[in-house]
Amino acid sequence: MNTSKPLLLALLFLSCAIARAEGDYRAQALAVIKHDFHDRGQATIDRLDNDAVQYVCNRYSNDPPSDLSDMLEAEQLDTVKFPADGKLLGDWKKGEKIAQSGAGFTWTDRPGLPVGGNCYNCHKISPKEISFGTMGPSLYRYGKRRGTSLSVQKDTYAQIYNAKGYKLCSPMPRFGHIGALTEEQIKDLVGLLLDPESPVNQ
Amino acid sequence: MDLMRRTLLKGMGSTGVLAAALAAGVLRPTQVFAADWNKAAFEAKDFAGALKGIGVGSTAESKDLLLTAPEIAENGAVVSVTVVSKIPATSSISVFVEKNPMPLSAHFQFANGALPEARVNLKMGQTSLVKVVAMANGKAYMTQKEVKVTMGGCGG
Amino acid sequence: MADPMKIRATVSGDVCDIKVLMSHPMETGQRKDSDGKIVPAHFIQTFTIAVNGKTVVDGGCGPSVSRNPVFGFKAKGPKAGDKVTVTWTDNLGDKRSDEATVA
Amino acid sequence: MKQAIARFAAALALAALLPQLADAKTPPAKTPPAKAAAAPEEKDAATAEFEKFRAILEEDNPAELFEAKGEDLWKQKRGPNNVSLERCDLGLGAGVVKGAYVQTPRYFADADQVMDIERRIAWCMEKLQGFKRADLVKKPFSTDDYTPDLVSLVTYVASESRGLPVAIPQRHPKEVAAYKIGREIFQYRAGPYDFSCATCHGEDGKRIRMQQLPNLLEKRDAMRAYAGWPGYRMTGGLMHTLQWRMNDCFRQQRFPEPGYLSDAVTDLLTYLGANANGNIYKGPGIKR
Repeated sequence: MNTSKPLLLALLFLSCAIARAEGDYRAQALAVIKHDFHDRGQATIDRLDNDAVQYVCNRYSNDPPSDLSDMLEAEQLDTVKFPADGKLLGDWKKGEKIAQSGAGFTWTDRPGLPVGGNCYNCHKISPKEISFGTMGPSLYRYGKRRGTSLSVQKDTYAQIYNAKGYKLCSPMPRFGHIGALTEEQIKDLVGLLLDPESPVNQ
Repeated sequence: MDLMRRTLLKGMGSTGVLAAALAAGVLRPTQVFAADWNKAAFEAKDFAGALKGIGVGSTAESKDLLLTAPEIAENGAVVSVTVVSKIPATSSISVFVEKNPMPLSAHFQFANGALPEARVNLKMGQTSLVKVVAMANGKAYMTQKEVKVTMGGCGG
Repeated sequence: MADPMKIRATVSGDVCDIKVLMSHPMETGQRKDSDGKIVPAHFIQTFTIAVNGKTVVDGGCGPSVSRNPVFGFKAKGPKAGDKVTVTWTDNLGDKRSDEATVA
Repeated sequence: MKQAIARFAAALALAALLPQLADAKTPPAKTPPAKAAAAPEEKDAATAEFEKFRAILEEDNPAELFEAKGEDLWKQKRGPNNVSLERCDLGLGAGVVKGAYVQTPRYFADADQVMDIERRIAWCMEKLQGFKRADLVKKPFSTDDYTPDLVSLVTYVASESRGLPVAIPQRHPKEVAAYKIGREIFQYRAGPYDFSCATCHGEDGKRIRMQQLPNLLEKRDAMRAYAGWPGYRMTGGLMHTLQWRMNDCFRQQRFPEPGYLSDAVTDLLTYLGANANGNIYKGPGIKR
């Protein structure tokens, strides 16, 4: 993760201190996890360490105090790197393929392979795909409802890049921030959602 | 009817060999009448070829041939298909998955009191028509149903 | 030697319900393993179901029958105590035969 | 980044002062409205269709083949000590199989540990039959051409609890601790995707693709995790146990791998299992 050593140390110290006061089960759980999990493939044990967002969401059972979440959300939104050329609307056909794929980051995935967006796992998107999840809101007619103005494009891009900038403890991964999806891939997903030609907006 | 008779004839034609095998304990009695595998039909790459393989030229749609299969399969690896023929004197039922690389999945020949019904689980690579053909008095009857095969799980 | 089948034959009224579970990989010969190598075809091609030695169903299978095949049939005539024998043969020449008693 | 750390440290300091920190309970963040109404039409139709055919498939479940194999393995004299498992104590006394599955995980005094059924059977194979633990854990999960003996054994033992109510004990302090630690593990978010078990299994009526997800933070849904395992999985046509289910969930969660038969998995199974207490277990099932 993208957390630095001093921060992790501080977290570890604080998490231990706080958890002891809580009856120890959280600290014990963390100790059990650290003891019982092992590296496999690209899934190494350092993945068990928390960054600031994860720490706070764990700490507050995904409902942190608003001053804390406001501050961290702003920080997360700051991490979004927009494409240098300012073009945000990619190829919806490629976007559909990315949305379909759930590949990437598991211990059975080869590192470095193109990672999928996992989108249909949680969202209804194109009406042609009947196998979609309902964890997240339906994105069908996403563009039709919002239009394709630059601000909508930027907003869409940023939400895919780092959903935690919008809702700190959102279940949605930070696809751009963690380097799962490339700039190109996120553009294509923006295309899938916003392009008037995309089946999403038919 | 045809296939069954052929099987029986073949069985009788080689009675001597079979009797010897039986005596030697190599074969159990029930294996005597085991039909040969219909290679031409099972290895045919399309529905028409598979039909030809089981000796059928044309089929008539029949409402008396009942096919139960899911509209959407939860998993294409196990698609439960049940066929019941109400056509009198039905002697065999064949089950096809039109878009599988080799469409003929299973063929059942009934005798000695067996009712013309069968349940079988099939693999389906993609959304396809499942077709069923029943033979009765030398005529072929057909019914079909589309089964959608979807992606499931996390896919990760 | 393949694992035993599971055969269930039960009479209700004058109809005997026959269910057979077979333990078999039913490899299509088209699937690749994790190393990208084709897994060779290995599937049951024929089977027979006999009641007291008389064949009631003669079956043929392609590789698209699901792994660990399940078959269900019905027959008129069999009575409690009758012997049901199921025998299969696969494309590699393996055979398996199991018996059950009609209940 | 430095700036971020400073701000974060400040936030933590602020947070540390808040009174709710001392609260030992970890309630689910926001209780969703009674019944999630977000269910689109397609879901109902598809789910009804799945359930109808699931019932047909369950009637003749290939899991029975593994029950039979497991029963053989249980009764055979095996291992370096050439004894059967018929003296193995699954918690209800040596050799008692009936009802054992629905009463594990539980505390075993001889091992001074809470053990789930798979861990306990492995323990018996080691202590009674003389198998080496390293051999038992080497290839723990079913593959195309291999079903571990433990999987068949668990399937057999589970089949002997068919029709009985789940009654996972919460008496011994270690059983209570296992439950509470399991609940924490269930909710621990980490990894590149920020997932915890609860990310997907903490809300009502949601699904991944077409797959209905039980809300395992709620007792009324808990049986959906426990029911049907060990399960014959249509994908691959393989028999799998709850040890496998936990392992593969963590894989999808993008976590590192949990140790087979480890405390972490037993704790999770204690949490999930005890939540299902009182429900009738229908035996090994069939899974997507």
